Amino acid sequence: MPRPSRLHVPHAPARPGEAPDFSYVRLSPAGSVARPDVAAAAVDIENLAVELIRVLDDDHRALGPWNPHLDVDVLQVGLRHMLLTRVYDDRMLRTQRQGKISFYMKSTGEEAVAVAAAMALRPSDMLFPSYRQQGLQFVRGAKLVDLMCQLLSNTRDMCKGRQLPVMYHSVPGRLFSISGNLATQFPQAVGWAMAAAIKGSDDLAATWIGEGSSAEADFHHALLFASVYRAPVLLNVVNNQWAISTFQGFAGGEQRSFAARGPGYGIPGLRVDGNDFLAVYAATEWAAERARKGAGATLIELVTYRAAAHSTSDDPTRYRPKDDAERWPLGDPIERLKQHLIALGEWSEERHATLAAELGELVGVAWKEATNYGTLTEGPRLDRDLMFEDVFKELPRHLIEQREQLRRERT
Amino acid sequence: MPRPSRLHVPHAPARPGEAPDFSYVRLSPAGSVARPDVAAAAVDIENLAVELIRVLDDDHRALGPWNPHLDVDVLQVGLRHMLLTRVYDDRMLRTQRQGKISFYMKSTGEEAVAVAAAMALRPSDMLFPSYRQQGLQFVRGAKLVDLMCQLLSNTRDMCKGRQLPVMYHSVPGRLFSISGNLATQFPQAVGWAMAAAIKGSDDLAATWIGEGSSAEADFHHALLFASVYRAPVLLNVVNNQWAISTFQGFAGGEQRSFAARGPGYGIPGLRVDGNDFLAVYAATEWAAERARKGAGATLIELVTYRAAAHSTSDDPTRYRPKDDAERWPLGDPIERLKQHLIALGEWSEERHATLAAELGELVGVAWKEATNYGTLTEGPRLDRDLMFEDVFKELPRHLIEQREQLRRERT
Amino acid sequence: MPQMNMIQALNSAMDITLGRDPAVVILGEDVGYFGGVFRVTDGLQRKYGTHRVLDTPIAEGGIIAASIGMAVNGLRPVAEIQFADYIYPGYDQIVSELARLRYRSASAFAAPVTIRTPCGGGIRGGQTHSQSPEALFAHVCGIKVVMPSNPYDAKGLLIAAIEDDDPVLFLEPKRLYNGPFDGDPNKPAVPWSTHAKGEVPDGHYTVPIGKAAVVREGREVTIISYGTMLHVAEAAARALGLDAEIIDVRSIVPLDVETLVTSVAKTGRCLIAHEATRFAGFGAELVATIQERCFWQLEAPIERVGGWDTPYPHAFEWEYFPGPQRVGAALKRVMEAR
Amino acid sequence: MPQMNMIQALNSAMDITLGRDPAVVILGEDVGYFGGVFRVTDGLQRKYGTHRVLDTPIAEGGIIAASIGMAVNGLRPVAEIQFADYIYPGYDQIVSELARLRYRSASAFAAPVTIRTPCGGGIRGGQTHSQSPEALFAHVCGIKVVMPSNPYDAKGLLIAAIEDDDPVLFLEPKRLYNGPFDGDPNKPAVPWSTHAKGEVPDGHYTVPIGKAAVVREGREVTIISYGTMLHVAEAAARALGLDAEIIDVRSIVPLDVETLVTSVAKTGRCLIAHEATRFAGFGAELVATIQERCFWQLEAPIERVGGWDTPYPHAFEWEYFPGPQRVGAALKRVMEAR
Ligand SMILES: Cc1ncc(C[n+]2csc(CCOP(=O)(O)OP(=O)(O)O)c2C)c(N)n1
Ligand SMILES: Cc1ncc(C[n+]2csc(CCOP(=O)(O)OP(=O)(O)O)c2C)c(N)n1
Ligand SMILES: [Mg+2]
Ligand SMILES: [Mg+2]
Repeated sequence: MPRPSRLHVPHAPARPGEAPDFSYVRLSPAGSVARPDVAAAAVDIENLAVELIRVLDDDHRALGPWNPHLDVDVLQVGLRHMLLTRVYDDRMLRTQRQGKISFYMKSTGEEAVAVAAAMALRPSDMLFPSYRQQGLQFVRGAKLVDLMCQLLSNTRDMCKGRQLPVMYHSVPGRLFSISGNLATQFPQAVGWAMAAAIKGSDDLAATWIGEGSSAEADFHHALLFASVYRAPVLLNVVNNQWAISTFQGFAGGEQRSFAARGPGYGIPGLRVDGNDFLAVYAATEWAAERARKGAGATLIELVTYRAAAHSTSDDPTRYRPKDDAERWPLGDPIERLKQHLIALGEWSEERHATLAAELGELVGVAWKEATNYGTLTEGPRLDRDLMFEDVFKELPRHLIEQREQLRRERT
Repeated sequence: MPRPSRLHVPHAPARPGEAPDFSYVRLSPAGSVARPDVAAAAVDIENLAVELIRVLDDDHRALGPWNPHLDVDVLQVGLRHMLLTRVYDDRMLRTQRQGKISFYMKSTGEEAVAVAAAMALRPSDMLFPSYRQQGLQFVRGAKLVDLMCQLLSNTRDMCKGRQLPVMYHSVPGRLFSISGNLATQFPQAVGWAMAAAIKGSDDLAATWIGEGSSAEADFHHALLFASVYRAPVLLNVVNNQWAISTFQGFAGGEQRSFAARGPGYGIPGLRVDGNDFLAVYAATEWAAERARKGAGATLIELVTYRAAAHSTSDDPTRYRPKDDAERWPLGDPIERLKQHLIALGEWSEERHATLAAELGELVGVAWKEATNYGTLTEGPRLDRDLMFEDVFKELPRHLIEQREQLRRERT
Repeated sequence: MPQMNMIQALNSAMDITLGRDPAVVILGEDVGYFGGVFRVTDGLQRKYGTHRVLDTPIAEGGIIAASIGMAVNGLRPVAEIQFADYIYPGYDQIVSELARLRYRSASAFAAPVTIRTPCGGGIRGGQTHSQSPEALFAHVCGIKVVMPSNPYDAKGLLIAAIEDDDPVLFLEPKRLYNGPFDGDPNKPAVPWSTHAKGEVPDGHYTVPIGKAAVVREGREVTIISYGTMLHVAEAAARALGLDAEIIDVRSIVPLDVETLVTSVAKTGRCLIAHEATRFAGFGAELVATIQERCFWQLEAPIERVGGWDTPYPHAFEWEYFPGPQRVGAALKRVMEAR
Repeated sequence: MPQMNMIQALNSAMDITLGRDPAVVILGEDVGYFGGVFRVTDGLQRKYGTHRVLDTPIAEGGIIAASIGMAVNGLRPVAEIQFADYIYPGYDQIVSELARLRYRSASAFAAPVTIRTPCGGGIRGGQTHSQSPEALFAHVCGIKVVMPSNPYDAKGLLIAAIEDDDPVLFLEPKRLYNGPFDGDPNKPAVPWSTHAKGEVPDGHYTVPIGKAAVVREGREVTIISYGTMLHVAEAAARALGLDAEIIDVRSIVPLDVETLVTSVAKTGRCLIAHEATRFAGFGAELVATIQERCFWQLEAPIERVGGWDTPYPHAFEWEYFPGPQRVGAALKRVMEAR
């Protein structure tokens, strides 16, 4: 008789029909984690990869050494960007359900991860996102219409119809082209940062990866090259607990935090409350200062929760409890910043509702405009000749011939 | 004017013409490192990745909790295997210089890494070596003639002429086929160990990689899969300071030890004096017991020095001081075990010389026999039809046709 | 006989091999609890447990490497790569290790790993969910490569692949998962239940690797294709009223040269169609082989139809896809040439 | 004019571009202090410093990825992969990223990276130091692929590659590093100083990517080849006393179809030779293209010569290598067929 398997197989804490269980998430009280000097040696601050950097407490106060002490107007801008992200996500999901776009991916519950980080960086810093940081786009001044035209693959699509929805880019916004291949951007960002260092510039690169994607080889290459050359780069792991249906335990999160990978390479790892706008801002600021000082890279794990489906092709009720998101112990990033501002006396439910309505209006108007430039099914379409461009800088002869062949095909 | 580069570029401690400098090697006194329970949690024993596990001290005594307390005859067997490895290496290098074989790679200075580890494991454990652990072959009972026939690509070559010299394998010896592609064996060993666990067997896998090769993606995959499934596997990084001309700093060794990568994945990392037979034995034994208990993998860094050239294609005097090897602070593994046995009163210079002569004789006799089966240039040659076999289990039609074509070509 | 779509047929193949041979294990991203993003492994973990149907980290290179190690230790891993477009992180382990292990060790070691992966376009997947990379593996010695075009072959070939002692790359044309497809995206979807090859035995059977299928006999022209394009080419020939001999390659490596050559020697005309990018695609090998062996019988240049030499663009899916118009035009050329 | 072997010519190309353009950086395993295992980057670190000629970790995937990032930030990285056999860990970054970045971003971003790597056999390197993987890149849209056959072209093409705004895979036939090679390993080595193309200008010049070279004009048969095999095929034709037109492809992507077709249309006979494994090799594309365009002029089947469909075995190097006998036999076949 065969002996029973001794393999250890991680399992999700709760599956459909079971009660959500977040006892596995290690929390630290807000304000409790020390903030070391930005030039501290990685070995001396390994605790930061275990504890959880938090600023906002349950009473909506900002506490402790990581409090970035931001001006109220900065907080309000942050709130606005996060709310816009959410309104945009919700609306774009609906357009997908209506068959107007082919596919969509929301970032619901993770808005602080992108917005706070982008606000803590300089406009000249280069960002290498994954597909779930649309908040970066708004901070970097993207126009709603431009983003929507990308989703629509229409005549104004910045990608000329080549990419799936949400795979944006922006040259003036210094946002690198998003790839459908997971993790590839991580070591590219390190290369960019190496070049910045070679050029003697103060710019740094920041990049984001999902916790699931951190299993890819690229993650290792990024940490290694960043370590060897002390590249000025911020390596962000967005631990939203899920990779499609796969729990983070399968990415190695069961044994140690993702931040804990850093110290093994001599890179500090910060474990940060990703739903705490102030904590994300502060951690990013710390790491950016460290990088600009020449002390090299930081690995930042943002502990958050993917509150929505993976994408419009996904149905999370098949693999996790329906009410999982509501029970997430770190709450909702927008709600938390909102309450903090209210506690400061600088915001109110009314102002919030007004802002939400205003943003909804903005999104609606932009959508109207965007659809004028064509949708998947209607209206003006991109010139199909464009299909052959940009394979190379100049059109080689065989692609000219194929373009001609296609023209003949369709006439 | 362009600003000066801010890139950090590691540099070797000493180059040709400079005095060797090993001040960067962190040492611990023999016997000074605590030996935790094999079931200890990885987080509680992170010190083992920083300190250096050593048993033999400068006076050739075995000290401290890691002393494996081996019987004298075991020590003598170990010494014999190590000495055989060295004699074999020296002799095979000469045959290459004489043009009898096309290529060779010595393991001089690293004999303990292979021999002690293999002796601490069970014969049913599966080994996935790199090209520089020939000591494993001897412990696992390989015949000299068989190894030599592989080097010669002759009519008795176990690889039927397909592989470069030193890329051995052994089914009865449970030694996996060595690959010319660096690092690939590392995650394969983890897969083997996963299968052992699935089958409920007590066997484990052990694998070796150079510190330079640990930069490859496979290293990360191995650690990750080993962590997620708690696979019974020993992951050995042989840090011999050099990867051809490249100093270990370029593999990330400047910031942290290679053992330190383990804890980030929840895997204990042991930093071990690789030239100390007893320390290597003890560390392997500890990790094997841990794995068999179901507590998962261990990452073991063997701190050693590549005393010879990278391969017969290499000339190390072009990139490091001529006398580097002699100044290596951890000495020579054979000399140290020999002196330990002498200190125990169980060995002498005379017995050593006799043994060396005996082994030289053995190697000489085996070489004579092996060359009877053909060399690169002379004597019986492998049937060229063999070239087409083993691409697939059965010869497909197109390869039958190509075999026929070759037969016509040469007649 | 039961009706199955291709997803069900593949699922049945794995169910049967898991049931018959305790050495079979399934692994891949989302294949376990969830049953795969295309539901191909649905229910298997529930039936065979978490230790035989394993979710994995998102690391295609690690998945292939672990599969090799498992196979060396006596298991028969069936690894899923979620999309063929994501197989490249595992390319080194496939090309340098999986395909050459038997050779380099003179059969002392071998790794009977099956790699399943959905390929091809037509589902609005854009440049990273639509690729057909068969040519990038056909050139590699030591791994078999197959692609079924219907549920019956899918099940029989997958069982054959899992039972094969050599590694097999098993490409699943995802556009065909739920039904055959004639290349016109505007027509309503057709289910496999309407197709003869949607009848699939419940039990164990194999379709041999290395044998092409003559799907239709004919005298005027030989059409050689595989996967989704087989159906498109069939429809195009029908629309032109040609008496075409239609061959489903099925097995790319090893290639059943004899069946191809016998047919072209008979018809004297040949069209080759695949969805992959044309330049240096597998069609080139088919053309080269046939012109070598049928040169004197050929009455017209062999026509080769494929995707354009560009990535697969999201907005121009149907302009990129070698649909009935492109195939039809090429068929006309090959028939008219003289 | 100075005499250079191919190593010196390549070194000179990098020296010149490093000197002219501060954006050029060299990176790779052992390329810095040591100057590369084949000495191709010898002296460059000493001249340009450790920040422009960088040793790297042994991680081909990381090297390519870092190069992409550097290029996006305005540098022009020239990455060395120590052997073409070791390029596969970087395959995903090349295929999915480097080759498609410009396309997916509609030219908003591009990465002008040059990847140099020695390829081919004939130096007793066995299965892991002998491969010719050009076909595995030719099928990928968005990266140029070139292979020089002599020092003059090597330098001119490498400068062109580094200055090109598209990524270029630059394959260096290592058997030719020190001299031309007619395929007979028993003859004494011949240095480049005896060859006209061993004369290499000291300064800056380019050989355009995308242009084949007619190395010899002739009327009886067209021989199409590249890299090491060009010299072997030339020797074989000479030995048979054929008036062959010999074409050095040089640029695999983009391919100079016109030069090939013009020649075959003239001669009516064609032989294609490369060192890579034959099945689904780049030769197949050459055959397919030529039969499509020259069908009516062809007087015999196009012959295709390559390595066998096996890995490159250490002990059978010269049985594997498509040497003068294999090429000669094929030449006879193509001349005798009628
Ligand atoms: C190389 C590669 N493998 C697989 C996929 C398919 N895939 C797309 S998203 C995803 C899950 C990613 O999870 P995570 O990294 O945690 O990011 P999240 O979606 O949670 O933001 C997978 C497996 C892919 N896009 N690329
Ligand atoms: C994938 C791959 N890349 C590059 C090489 C070339 N190469 C062979 S050995 C070597 C150095 C390896 O150094 P290390 O891992 O430290 O092992 P050591 O030789 O010191 O034992 C290199 C770069 C290779 N064989 N495989
Ligand atoms: Mg996630
Ligand atoms: Mg080393």
